[in-house]
Amino acid sequence: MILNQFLVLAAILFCIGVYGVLARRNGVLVLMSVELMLNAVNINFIAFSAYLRSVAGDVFALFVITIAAAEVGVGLAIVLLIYRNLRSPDLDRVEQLKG
Amino acid sequence: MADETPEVGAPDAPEEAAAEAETPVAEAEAPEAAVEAEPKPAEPAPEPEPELDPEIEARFARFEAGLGDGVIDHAESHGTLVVRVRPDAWKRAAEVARADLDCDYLSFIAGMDWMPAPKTPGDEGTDTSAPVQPDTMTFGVTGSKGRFQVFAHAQSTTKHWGITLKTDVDEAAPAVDSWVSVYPGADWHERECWEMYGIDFTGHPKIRPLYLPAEFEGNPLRKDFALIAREVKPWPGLVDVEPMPGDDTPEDEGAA
Amino acid sequence: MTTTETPGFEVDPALHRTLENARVNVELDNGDMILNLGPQHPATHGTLRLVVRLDGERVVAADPVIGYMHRGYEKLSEFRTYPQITTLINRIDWLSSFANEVPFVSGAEQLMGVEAPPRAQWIRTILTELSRIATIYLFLGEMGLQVGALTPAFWGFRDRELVLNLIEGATGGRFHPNFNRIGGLKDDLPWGWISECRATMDKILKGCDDFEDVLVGNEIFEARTRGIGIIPGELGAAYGVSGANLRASGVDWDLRRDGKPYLAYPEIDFKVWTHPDGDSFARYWVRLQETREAVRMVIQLLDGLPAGSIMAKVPRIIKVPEGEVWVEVENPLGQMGYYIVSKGATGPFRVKIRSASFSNVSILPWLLRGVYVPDVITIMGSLYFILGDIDR
Amino acid sequence: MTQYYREYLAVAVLIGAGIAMVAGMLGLGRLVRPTRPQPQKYVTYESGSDPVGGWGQSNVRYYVYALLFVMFDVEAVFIFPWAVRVEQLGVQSLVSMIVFIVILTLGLVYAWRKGVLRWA
Amino acid sequence: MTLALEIGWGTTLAIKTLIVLMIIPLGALILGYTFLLKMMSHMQSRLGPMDPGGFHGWFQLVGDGIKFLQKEDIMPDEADRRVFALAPAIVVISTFLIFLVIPTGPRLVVQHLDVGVFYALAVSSLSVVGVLMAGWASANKFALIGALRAAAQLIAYELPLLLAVVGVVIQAGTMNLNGIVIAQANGSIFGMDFFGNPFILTQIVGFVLFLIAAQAELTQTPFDMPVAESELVAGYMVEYTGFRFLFFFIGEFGTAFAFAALAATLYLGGYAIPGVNGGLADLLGPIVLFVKLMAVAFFMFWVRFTYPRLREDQLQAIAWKYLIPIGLLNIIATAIIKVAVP
Amino acid sequence: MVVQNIFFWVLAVAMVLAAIGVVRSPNIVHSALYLVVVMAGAAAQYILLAAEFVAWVQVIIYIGAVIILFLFGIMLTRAPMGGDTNLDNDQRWQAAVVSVFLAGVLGTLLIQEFGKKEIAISGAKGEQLLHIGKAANLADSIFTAYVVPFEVVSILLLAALVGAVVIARRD
Amino acid sequence: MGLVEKGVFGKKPLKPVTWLLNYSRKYSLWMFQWGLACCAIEMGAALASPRYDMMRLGVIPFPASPRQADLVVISGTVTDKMAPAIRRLYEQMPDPKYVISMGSCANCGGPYWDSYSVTKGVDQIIPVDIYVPGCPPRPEALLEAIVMLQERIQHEGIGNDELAARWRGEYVPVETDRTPVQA
Repeated sequence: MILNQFLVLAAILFCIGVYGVLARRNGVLVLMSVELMLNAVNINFIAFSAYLRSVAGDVFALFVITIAAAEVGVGLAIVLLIYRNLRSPDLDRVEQLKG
Repeated sequence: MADETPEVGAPDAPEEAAAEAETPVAEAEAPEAAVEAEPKPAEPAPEPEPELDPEIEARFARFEAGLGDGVIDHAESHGTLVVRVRPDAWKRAAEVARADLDCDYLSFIAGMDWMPAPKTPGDEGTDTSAPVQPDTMTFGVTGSKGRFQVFAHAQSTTKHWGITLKTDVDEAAPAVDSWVSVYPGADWHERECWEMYGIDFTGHPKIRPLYLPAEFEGNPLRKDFALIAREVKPWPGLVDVEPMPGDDTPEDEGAA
Repeated sequence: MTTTETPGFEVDPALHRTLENARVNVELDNGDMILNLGPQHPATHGTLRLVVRLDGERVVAADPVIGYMHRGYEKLSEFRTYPQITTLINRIDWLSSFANEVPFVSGAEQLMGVEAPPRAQWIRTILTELSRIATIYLFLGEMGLQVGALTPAFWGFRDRELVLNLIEGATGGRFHPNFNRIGGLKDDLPWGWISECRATMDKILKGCDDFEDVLVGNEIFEARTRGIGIIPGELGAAYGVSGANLRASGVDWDLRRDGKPYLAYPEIDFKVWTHPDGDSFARYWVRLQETREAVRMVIQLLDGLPAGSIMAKVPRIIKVPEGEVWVEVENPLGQMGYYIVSKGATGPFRVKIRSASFSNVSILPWLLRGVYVPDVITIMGSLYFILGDIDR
Repeated sequence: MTQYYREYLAVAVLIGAGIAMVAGMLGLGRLVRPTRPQPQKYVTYESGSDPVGGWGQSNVRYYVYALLFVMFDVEAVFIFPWAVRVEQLGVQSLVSMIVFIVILTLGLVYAWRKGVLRWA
Repeated sequence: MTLALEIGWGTTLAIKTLIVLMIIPLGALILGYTFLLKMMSHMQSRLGPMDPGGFHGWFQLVGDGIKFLQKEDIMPDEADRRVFALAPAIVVISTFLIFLVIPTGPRLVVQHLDVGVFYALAVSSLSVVGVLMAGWASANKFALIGALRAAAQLIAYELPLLLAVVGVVIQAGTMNLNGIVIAQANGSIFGMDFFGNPFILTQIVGFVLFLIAAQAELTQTPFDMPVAESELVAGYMVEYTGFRFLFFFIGEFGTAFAFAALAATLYLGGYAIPGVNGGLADLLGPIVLFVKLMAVAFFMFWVRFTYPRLREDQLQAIAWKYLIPIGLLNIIATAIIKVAVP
Repeated sequence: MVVQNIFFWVLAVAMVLAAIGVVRSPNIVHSALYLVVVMAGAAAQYILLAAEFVAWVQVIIYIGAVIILFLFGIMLTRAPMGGDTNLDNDQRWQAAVVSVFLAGVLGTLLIQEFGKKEIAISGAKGEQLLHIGKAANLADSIFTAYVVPFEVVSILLLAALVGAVVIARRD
Repeated sequence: MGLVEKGVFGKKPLKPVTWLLNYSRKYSLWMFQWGLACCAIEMGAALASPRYDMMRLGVIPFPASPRQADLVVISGTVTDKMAPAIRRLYEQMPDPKYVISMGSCANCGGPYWDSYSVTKGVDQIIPVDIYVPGCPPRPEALLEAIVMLQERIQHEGIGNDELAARWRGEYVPVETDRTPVQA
């Protein structure tokens, strides 16, 4: 297996995640796209960890998973708050909250 | 609304005629029973003022003190105080019963149709199993002004007594006041009464069918509501109209 | 869908948790979920339908839809003779058939001025109490099933069978005895019945102890029933809730003791159990005690059973004189009453049947507001209704 | 290393076998079972009543539970490798783990005090 | 591994896979028949199935299986067809995967994974997704409420399960299930080592936690709110017919079998019995494990048929207010003892 | 190493397709389920790279917890059966252009930089790699070199928990 | 696609398979928990009371939803209000499915033969396999009905052609030990 297999896969996933973040309107879906991106990052960590024979990548993948979990928790709570106030999970309508 | 009591109950002439035509048959059915179980003459009006139990009389006095001129008549029937009140005092009667008589418990509210039941029409195979009721309109204890009445029973869980209240309902536009604000439990009883007799209860939160499907037509407990099954297949009816599978009639072969 | 409000009726909200909860805070207002429980649903004991509007797991409003078992008793009674009607009314509250017959027959007797001989009255009392045991015993087990305990329900059926044997032995009918006659009973008790009855009563007492061990003493059962479905006494009475349901709310009222004297009840000694709480647990507890009390009463009745005839002199064809009578008795489920209007014929002119469950269930819209879905089941189980008794 | 891949090949094979079994059983059933469409057979079951709309909704409390779960799941994930090595790593790791647990327990206590764990 | 070496690892794997495929329905069958049908009936002074098959109704559940094969497959119009079809498979496969690591003898195991017990718990948590899928895809309110309850409950009790297991891992110093069994067999308690050290003796708190949490994970009474039939009819399974329903059934009882096996392995010494080593241990291992497993399962089903069920909030409160703090304390105490007492 | 490569490509294709499903599916629940596929695929990739423990952490946290959180969140807000056309905003084309461009840039960079560098998984180097992914090794590393980040993570989790509880709960 | 529809299972070599399929259907009657009236209590007694214990015969009363049921016992009075629900729940059961009409009310209206709200016989709505007379029938009668149904199942063809035929009102002969087909 070559390193680039994993890196390119991660890059593609990351870009799909970027597309999702930009194109999706529903807050939950945006969060899912962010998860895609974080996963791509994790694949990179693990691949480099294997390539470099270093445990640091694995440990940081662990930390990233942890932080992603926290991020989803808070993010979804915010989406729920938006939903509660606007009766819709659409992030585009958050602008209404301004001013 | 005069105080005259209508003499003939049945509104429909044909049905009444059918009823009259039916009478001799019924008479012939149970002549000896009529002789045997006849302790007193068929006096339609019950004695209005028999000697009442003093306790019941006192209870009535308390009630009358509260309701005043709303009371039309009162009587004791087998240990129960029965009071007939004016229709406009119906709701107040409940309030008085609840407040002055401590009747905190609602037993039931029901309707009553004093019209004699029209006999089921028919020819030879007429249903003879149903008991024959008298075909003149008579009213029970404390009487009635017309065909429909609403009566209710409230009780006291502390004093352990009860009172039966009756009121007359106009036949043309049957409606009385709702008791729901006095006894919340009146809700379903009044819905039942509305469904069964078509008597409306003004002030009821939402009156709608209770027992029957929404598409049901008619008011089953009105005396002129005929039971179709009895007309189609009187009792004791033709039990085995359909041939059994084993019968060797050619046209029935193979039909289960 | 509408809920039945209780206009003009104030209850101290601090006293009753259910009322407090009735102010449902809508967490996420994205349209309430409307859920149909029934007509086919394991919790509705047959064919009651409960339309509940849910916010999450909490009931915002509940609307019982009845009538799925409506058979038109009041109309049919106008087309039957008095002895035929006893057959019919057996099936109102199908668990305590014998107890249904008693008030109707005694109403007819009152109108005719006939009185059943003492022995008949005592046997009627015994059989009424036996059907009370048979009815409540099923409840004691079923209640376990409602909160998820499987086994007690089977015990309930098991020991109830013994009581049904007794009823069958005496009347010939296991379920719908149709044993009452106007003026007395069809038959006397069979030989050896009394001793068998005593033996069975011991088993029933033991069964009650088992229920007490398995359910009343169980923490989970208490957690599921204590403070759940509180009926305030006066509100219950205004709704017409009767029987053990009302006594569990602290209303000390039992028609066997407080009503017009009927059967042999004035002559025996019994205690009317009440419980101050008014919650589901109280209803279970009161019924448990009532079963034991019924056993005590049966034993007393067996001890003092008078000798003599079981049938008064009545004409062969029964014609009931003109009149009106209101008879009420304390049935296993509560107050059962008949308002019989006779016009001197072989059948009644009008029979108003006042059945206990009808009124007991009519409080459900009030009771279920603000409770959780699992508590709906507990509350319905603890109210203990029979569909036939609601719908007639 | 080969042994390692074989171990996980077994996992893959088992997943495949599971899928095959499910598919096989359903396929076998398809040979035997009848299909008889009836007008109301495909109506959503709702105790025999007409299904009424407006169903997609649930209680926000579930979300809070799920949130708590995620936090503690993460904790458990760190506890497991530590548990394997606690004997070798000694007191220092023990102390840091206790600090870790206590800090997260503070979160539980906070949620508890906030009444998140109560429904009423 | 003489036999295995002779026929090659590929063949061995195939054989092992087939055995696991058989064990799951078989285990579900055994538990279902012994406990659900017969033990429950006897507890209720009944006999349970007697006629099917002739001898004590042994055929009952086999017949059920064949019957479900013949049942029509109904998918409601409203349902999301793909998700609806996929959900039972996920539940069943998550059950399958648990069996991969359960050792039934020193060499009798599909694979010894280094992460052993962690793996088992991870794959068992997959079934939550299947349950949520089933509940949502059915487009049925009972199913949705049931699924949400089930998911909330499964995740709430997964934590006590994980925490309970940590105690064992600390004591054994490994997550490998075989290593845990060996640690128990070779351990000693208070200097006595003739029957090893089944961790039930030192990890009794963990064992109780594990059993309670397993009971909840299996949605058995008193934690059977999600499938509470007196209110939710059948919970998330309500729209499933025929074999798809049977998959849930197999999943439920198969998981019960797996958890009982896990409990036996983690706390009761697994396949090991004192004084038996080598080839004999491989021979007796499965039987020993089965006996221990049935003992655990008996206990779980005994509770199931006796207790009433808890309400959803009470159930969550028990998990968060009692089980998880106790689990954490148990871990800390175990670790302190482990570090302090060499 | 053919077998590993076959697995890699199968998984990679599945992951990419599923990821596209996540961002394009008209049904939000389907999106979440596609995300499950991506997560599981990533876990399988970790296993290919001998990061055994991280792989199962990925399963237990992502599939067992985060997805559940997502599904709860979806069912709390709205989980319509069938499709919902309103999930996307009107920047789809711009977003597509941006992400394709980004993918091109990243891909070119990676290929130029890393070319065909091999990850050694056989022989002694493989055994070494295997050792790195073990839970015990991770524990050693966390509790010696990374104690501070580890404790910081706990504080972060606490903060997230408190924040989420405050946001999610309405008083 | 089903082999049954093609009549494969009617062939002679497959008799043992057919036998097995019938046998398992016969002894795996999952009964829908659904009681209507008085008879429901007797049905409950037949299921739950140790004296009768219907589970002995392989009748499993677990499913509360029609989707998993094979057998429904219409135990009690069927009212016009209930009739649509009965029809719907019956249709929601997956084939092959069986119906036992228990008690006079379900058979023909029973004591409510003249009522305005009672359906006179559940067979007006759904096809019935076994009628149990009685008001209410004793639990033993229900057990007997189950045994009769099992005999019937053991002797019937696979699939639902027969049920369909019965639904159309045709006479379907099923030969059992005690009910020989009438010529």
